[in-house]
Amino acid sequence: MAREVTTIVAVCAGLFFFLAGTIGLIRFPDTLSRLHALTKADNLGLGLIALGTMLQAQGPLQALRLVVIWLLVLVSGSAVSQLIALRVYRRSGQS
Amino acid sequence: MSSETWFGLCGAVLVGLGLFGLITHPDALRKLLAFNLLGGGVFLVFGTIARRGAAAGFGGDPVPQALVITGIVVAFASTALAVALLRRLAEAGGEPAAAAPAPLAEPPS
Amino acid sequence: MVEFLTAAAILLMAIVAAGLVRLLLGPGIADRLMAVQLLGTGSAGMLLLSASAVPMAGAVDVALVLGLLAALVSVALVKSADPSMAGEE
Amino acid sequence: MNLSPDVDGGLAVLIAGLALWTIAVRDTFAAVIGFVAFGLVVAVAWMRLAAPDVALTEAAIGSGITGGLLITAAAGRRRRPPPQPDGRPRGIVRIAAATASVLAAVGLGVAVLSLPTPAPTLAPNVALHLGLTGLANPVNAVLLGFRAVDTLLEVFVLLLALLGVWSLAPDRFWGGRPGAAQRVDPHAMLVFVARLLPPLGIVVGLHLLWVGAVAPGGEFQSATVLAAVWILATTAGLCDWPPVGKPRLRLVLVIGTAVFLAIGLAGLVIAGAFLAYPPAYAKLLIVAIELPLTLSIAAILGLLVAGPPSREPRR
Repeated sequence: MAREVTTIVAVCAGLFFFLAGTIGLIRFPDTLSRLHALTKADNLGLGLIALGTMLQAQGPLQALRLVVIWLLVLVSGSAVSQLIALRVYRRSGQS
Repeated sequence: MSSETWFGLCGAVLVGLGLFGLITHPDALRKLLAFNLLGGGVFLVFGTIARRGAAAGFGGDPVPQALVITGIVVAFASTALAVALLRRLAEAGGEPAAAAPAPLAEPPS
Repeated sequence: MVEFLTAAAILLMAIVAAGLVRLLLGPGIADRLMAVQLLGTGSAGMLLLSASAVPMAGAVDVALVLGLLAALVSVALVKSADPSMAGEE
Repeated sequence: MNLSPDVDGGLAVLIAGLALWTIAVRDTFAAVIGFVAFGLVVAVAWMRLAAPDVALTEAAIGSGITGGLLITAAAGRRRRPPPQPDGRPRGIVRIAAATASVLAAVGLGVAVLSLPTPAPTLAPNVALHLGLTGLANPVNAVLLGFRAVDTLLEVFVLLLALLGVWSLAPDRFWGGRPGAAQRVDPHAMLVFVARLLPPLGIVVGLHLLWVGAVAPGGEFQSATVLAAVWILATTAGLCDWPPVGKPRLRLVLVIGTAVFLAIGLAGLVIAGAFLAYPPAYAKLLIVAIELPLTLSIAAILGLLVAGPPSREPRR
């Protein structure tokens, strides 16, 4: 029972971060602020969903794969965000 | 409407869109994109046929699925060859001025 | 639980589909790239949710490959859109 | 409660919308980004169509490295714009093209709606003979067992495409390395990503190959992931593309096909037909084909993205 409740809470929180990130991506006025909104969805949104589904996973191996996916998206997402930010920064410096 | 029918109709729409782009776009790279969309549509129709053939405990008929995998790989190979041809064409041909490129990024305000 | 996870997957799809408005609006490559990044992460999340609602062979591996290849595409995009990082100057 | 038709309808509309945008948008670079997004959603659609093997292939090849290839092509043209042909076709041509396309789409749509019920299927046949291959994944049993000759020809197509790409090189570059020389700051973020992801990618790639016998995965998906991390590492300047004249590279490119062909011909002698496997050794032989084949396909895919040799070989 506790497992189910934790799953529901974690997935709902993950969806909340995705929603917030999307609203930010649509509504924020400039590229860097939108990037800031996006990273929340990427890191926390997927992380919480992975946490929630991990509790429903069959066996530890499946759960481990979910952790790997989250870490992968965490690392690549943050690195790509850095690259985008660097690009926007350099271009604004040029013009 | 069942789910595989949705994707089958979607595949038909993609074939139409891809065909239109292939005929009307003057730019060869855009023709290549359209060609890939057309291929994607054909594959989705195959997927519909595979899903309808679900039997014997499989989620779909594995034979069309294997054909689609082959198709995706061959589509990539032909796209790569076409890209190399386009580059060579650009190197060999004269280069009149093209339309101005769109802005890369909006500067932070 | 199955209903909840399925509903969550649908909701997530609707959310990231809404994020594609940024793909339409642009205005720059960076903004469009962000919409695709969100779509990639959201698709991975959606696969995880629907795979834990109804067990699907391979769904987690597809999510894994999506995450890995989305990173490659983003790197290619950022690098090739910016001549100063393309190592040709 | 059954929500799945709603999900699928939404996905189908999303796919069609992204395709429309890819065709309609003016900027080529934006169109390529639209195509990558299209590939991501199509991969999810394949999962919904109960075809996880195809979903993996689409995610890896259809969206992933095709996207990377087209992005690089579009970026090269941005720096050096290509000759423009004489403008868009006139109104009458566009109307005729639109009519033809709509007719094709409607015809195909009607065909989809009038598919016969019960649907013809080969699934029971595959299930019946699955035991002969020693594999539990039906799609890979078709690819490497029942229709192995298709897969063999497919690898030939890949090799021919690579030969075609290479033959576009000007004479002075023949035997040299493809791509531009990369000079990247060793402390850059890009290099960090390129150091971090390849080990993980290699593990994922080998995992996909290994589980391919019993679960979704297989040599094409595995090879694509391996090729992707190779492309990433060369993009970041951590390693360089090999000179295309190198004998060891040539060996890697053909070893998969050579082993495949050798085992196929051996089947002619031992089991009485080309590519027939003696049942007792079927699984062993399929694994013996898969390993070198993965290596070859990964090398071919990477070099297809790299393009023709573009630097003079060192004498």
